[in-house]
Amino acid sequence: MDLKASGTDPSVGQVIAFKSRDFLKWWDGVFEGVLRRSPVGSGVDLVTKDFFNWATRNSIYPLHFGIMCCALEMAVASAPRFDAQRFGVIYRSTPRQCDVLLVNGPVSKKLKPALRRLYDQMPGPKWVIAMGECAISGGPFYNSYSIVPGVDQFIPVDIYIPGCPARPEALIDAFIKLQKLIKENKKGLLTGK
Amino acid sequence: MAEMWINMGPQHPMTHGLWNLRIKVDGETIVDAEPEVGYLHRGIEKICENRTYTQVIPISDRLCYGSSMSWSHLYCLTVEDLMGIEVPERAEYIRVAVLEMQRIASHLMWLAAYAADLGAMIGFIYTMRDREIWIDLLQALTGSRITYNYPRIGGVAHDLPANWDRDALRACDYMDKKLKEYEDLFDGSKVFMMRNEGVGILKKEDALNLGVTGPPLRASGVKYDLRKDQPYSVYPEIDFQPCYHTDRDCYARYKVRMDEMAMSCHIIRQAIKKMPKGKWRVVAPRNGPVGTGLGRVEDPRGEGMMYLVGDGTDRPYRLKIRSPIFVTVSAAPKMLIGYKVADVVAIMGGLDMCIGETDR
Amino acid sequence: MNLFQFCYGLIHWLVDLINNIWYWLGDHLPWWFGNFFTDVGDFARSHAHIAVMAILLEVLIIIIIALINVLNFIWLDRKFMGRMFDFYGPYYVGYRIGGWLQNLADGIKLFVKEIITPAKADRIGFFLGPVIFVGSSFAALVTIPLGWDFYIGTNSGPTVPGVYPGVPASLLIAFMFFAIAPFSILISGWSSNNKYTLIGGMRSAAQMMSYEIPMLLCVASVVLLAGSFSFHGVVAAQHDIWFAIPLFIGFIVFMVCLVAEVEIQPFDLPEAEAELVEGWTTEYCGMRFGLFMMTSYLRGYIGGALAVALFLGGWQGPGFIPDPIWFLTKAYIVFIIVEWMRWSVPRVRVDQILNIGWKRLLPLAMLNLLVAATLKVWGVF
Amino acid sequence: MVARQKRTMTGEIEEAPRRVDGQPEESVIRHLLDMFPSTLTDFKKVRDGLLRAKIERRDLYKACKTLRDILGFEHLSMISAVEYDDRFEIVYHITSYSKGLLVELITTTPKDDPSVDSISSIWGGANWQERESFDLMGIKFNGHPKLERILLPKDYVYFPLRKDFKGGG
Repeated sequence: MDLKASGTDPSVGQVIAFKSRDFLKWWDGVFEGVLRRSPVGSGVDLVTKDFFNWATRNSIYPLHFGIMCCALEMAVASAPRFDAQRFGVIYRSTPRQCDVLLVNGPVSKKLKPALRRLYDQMPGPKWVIAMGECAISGGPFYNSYSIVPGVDQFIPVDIYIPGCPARPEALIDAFIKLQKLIKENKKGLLTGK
Repeated sequence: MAEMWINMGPQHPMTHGLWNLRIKVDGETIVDAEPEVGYLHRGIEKICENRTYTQVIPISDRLCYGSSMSWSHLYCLTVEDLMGIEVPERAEYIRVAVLEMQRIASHLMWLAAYAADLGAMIGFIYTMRDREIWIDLLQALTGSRITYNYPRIGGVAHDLPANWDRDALRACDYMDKKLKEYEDLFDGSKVFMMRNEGVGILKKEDALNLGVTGPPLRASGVKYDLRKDQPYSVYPEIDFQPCYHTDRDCYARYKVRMDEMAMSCHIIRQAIKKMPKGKWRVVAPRNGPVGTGLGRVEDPRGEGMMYLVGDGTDRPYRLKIRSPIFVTVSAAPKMLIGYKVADVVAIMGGLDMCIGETDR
Repeated sequence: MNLFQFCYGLIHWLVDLINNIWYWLGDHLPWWFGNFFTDVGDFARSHAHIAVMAILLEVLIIIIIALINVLNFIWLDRKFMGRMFDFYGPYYVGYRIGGWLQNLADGIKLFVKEIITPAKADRIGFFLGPVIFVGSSFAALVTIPLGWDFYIGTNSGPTVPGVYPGVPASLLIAFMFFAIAPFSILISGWSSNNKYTLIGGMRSAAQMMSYEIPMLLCVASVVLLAGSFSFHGVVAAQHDIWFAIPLFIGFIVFMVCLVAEVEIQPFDLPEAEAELVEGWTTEYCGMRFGLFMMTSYLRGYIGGALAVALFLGGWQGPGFIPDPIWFLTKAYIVFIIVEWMRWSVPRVRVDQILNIGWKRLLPLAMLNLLVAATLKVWGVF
Repeated sequence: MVARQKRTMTGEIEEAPRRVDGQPEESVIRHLLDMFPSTLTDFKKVRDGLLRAKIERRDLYKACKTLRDILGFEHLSMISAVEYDDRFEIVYHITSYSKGLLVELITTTPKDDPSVDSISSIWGGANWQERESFDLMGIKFNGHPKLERILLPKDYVYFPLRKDFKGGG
């Protein structure tokens, strides 16, 4: 128990919370983890894998986060002409409810910690799309003193969209590519295989 | 509730770009505000020093993603001032038409973001739909949707495509109809007026002192438009009036931009009708002279300025860019203090932030 | 035959089916062993057991209907929004049925997502917020009857004149549970330890305070005219004329208050997307957020159902259409009108919403109550 | 701007009504030269509506105050800092809306002491522009209310627009 380590006088709420966490740990060791590693787990996975994968790839929530020119095209992609909502793409404003971090512009050294934090705040499974030359390699500003040359220097990137700025069609294509990517990397929920 | 600081940004739906607004609130009322920019600083001024004069044009396109044409035009204007180049008249008219199209597209983009900020999603959708028409026209001309790379030092890159002028006139007619529709949609909405009237008042003296330019300045009652008062290009030969408003609030800023869109349609019609035949480009020398050049335009967001120092080589020695929003956003505390948290979106949205040019 | 009788009969039939086994075992096993099975069978056949099971089945049926309706509502909302906005809405997921599966995909995906509790959040409040929100909304749901015979209740026999079937005073219970949700919003907003959620929670509390009163005054006028606290009584009183016609002011005030209570666009200050990132759900992720999302639409459904039951004549309509279908059709129409407003009106400000609540709606609601009292005194109702 | 001048002279353009006296530049020149006879040099009318002058830095604040309070220059357009081999030049572009004039005031500071008086108390719009010049070029503005980095991170140590900074571009 790390109650004493926290240094403060634990309130009743904290005690119950810690106990529930310990209970979960114990439950995992005694029952859930055992089930998960047994044939039951893989059997459940076999049944549900396709279903969960279908849901995951058909409901992509990117983060509403505009950096530079490509942000305009991101907005246009959800407007009537290009209409990314057909594919279930909805922009959410908070990183807690997103699946995809859409980096659409150059990342300056001042922004870098903030962007990394946004990525860390997103719940898994999560993906990153680097949209436009600036996010891929720094684009026309590749050797500037305040630009990180490429977002993949500090965040793993799944899809790259070339273009300066990338067109809305390219963004929609990237979402479809991401769907394919998710489909290829099908994983069970319990066993992770 | 005690006073507390709230960070709005860098990732926040209100910001439309990368900046951070720190506001100190007492309950819901703002008692202090402090904008913070620089998250998109790319060092464009340094980059320009290592490019040749021609190579800077694409970089200057990326200064402002909302209205890139006006910035590359401003850069070309500055270099022409430095080199003393006379631009063919046809090129000037093409530039005027294209600049006004860019202004309409930029204002539509602003209106979309503004409507979405206030919660009227339908405004976002309709304006984005109509913006595509202007983007299509510019795309037919330049082949690109946002960063055009179209003006050249001493003219424009190429002539108008066939039937482009006819399409542009049709687009103007369409836009006139749509502007009436927007007026019904926004001015006719009681809630929209409630959110705008009397919000974010910027007095005339404050606006002048704080260096606010463009539509926010004209909404504060100063009738000053660089196109009219310090004319560049062929604006003197075109009949138009600067749009201004005396209400000084968010509604006035909205109204000024709406009027400007109608006025831009008017200018495009004239420019296309008056456009002479002839050359559209003269060849500029590779090396610039020693000296300074100054360019000054009425950007959709305010007064855009460039100060260029040439040292006789083929590269600019120093290019200083004056961004309208960089100065305007420093006046934000003056407008924000005393209003509610929900008014932040109306006030800051009414300034039409474009971080690309702010941070450079 | 009402829903309880149907469930009772179903459970009875099932029990009889299974009791064959128990009694067979009781007959064929030795007495010291077989009597136990006979007792089990007897208990299963008892009225108490079957009635409890029937009520549980009723609740299950109502909740399943509500969940299907929620899925329909989300789909309808997005599709209708898409048509208003010149695009298709959800299209490719469930292509054959007009993109209906999109919501299902969203829900399942949120189920699969990781659940994060922020390190500095108050864990108990953070956990209890969604629980109270969802629980109270479902509790409000189950009191609303979908038809004269379609409700949760036990009185299966012939009713006494003046006593209506269903939960006694179901109207009061429904509004009581309906009003609990803002407290859970306040709890979750405070315990998320985030300034946006805190402001969202505070706004929600203020909004609830100012809109609960005019809404309940309108309900009071309806109750005054109907002379009953039961949904059945209110709907029965509208046999000749819908209450929306004599109490027109009250209907308008009620609809506005309803929109504010379920936090839909012009009054969705607690989750105002532009200024407070996602409002009070900012720190919630995964299925907790999914539950919030689903329940907010569920509250839209409850709101539509309340409006229909109180003002629009409930399930009364042409006789050849079953009651629940007629009721749901009206609820859908109310919901679509609310959505229409949602997508075309900007959001009001927090001081303006309080102004509207206290200075406009409250006097109007009082006036409406006066109208109702006058009608009652004149003996019109 | 040869082209533009030619056109304004030959075309049938109406002059803006506020420019009827024809010589607003002259009055500004005269007034400023009277006020600062020794420190204001190289006065020149570059073209219609654009004046250029050099001023020593000790008189900069006073000159700006004169420009705003007496001559009616309401708007500070731009502050640019330029680095030369032997000096820093700080260029102030000051606009008068009522006269339709733009004045280019150039102040020179030595290389080892890049500091001038802050004019942010005269024009509030100068506040951020001076901070930007400090941030990118390292010019110190005496009396500035909050002179710290604005575009670059707070812990940055270089002044990137100086010519001895080879860090990029």
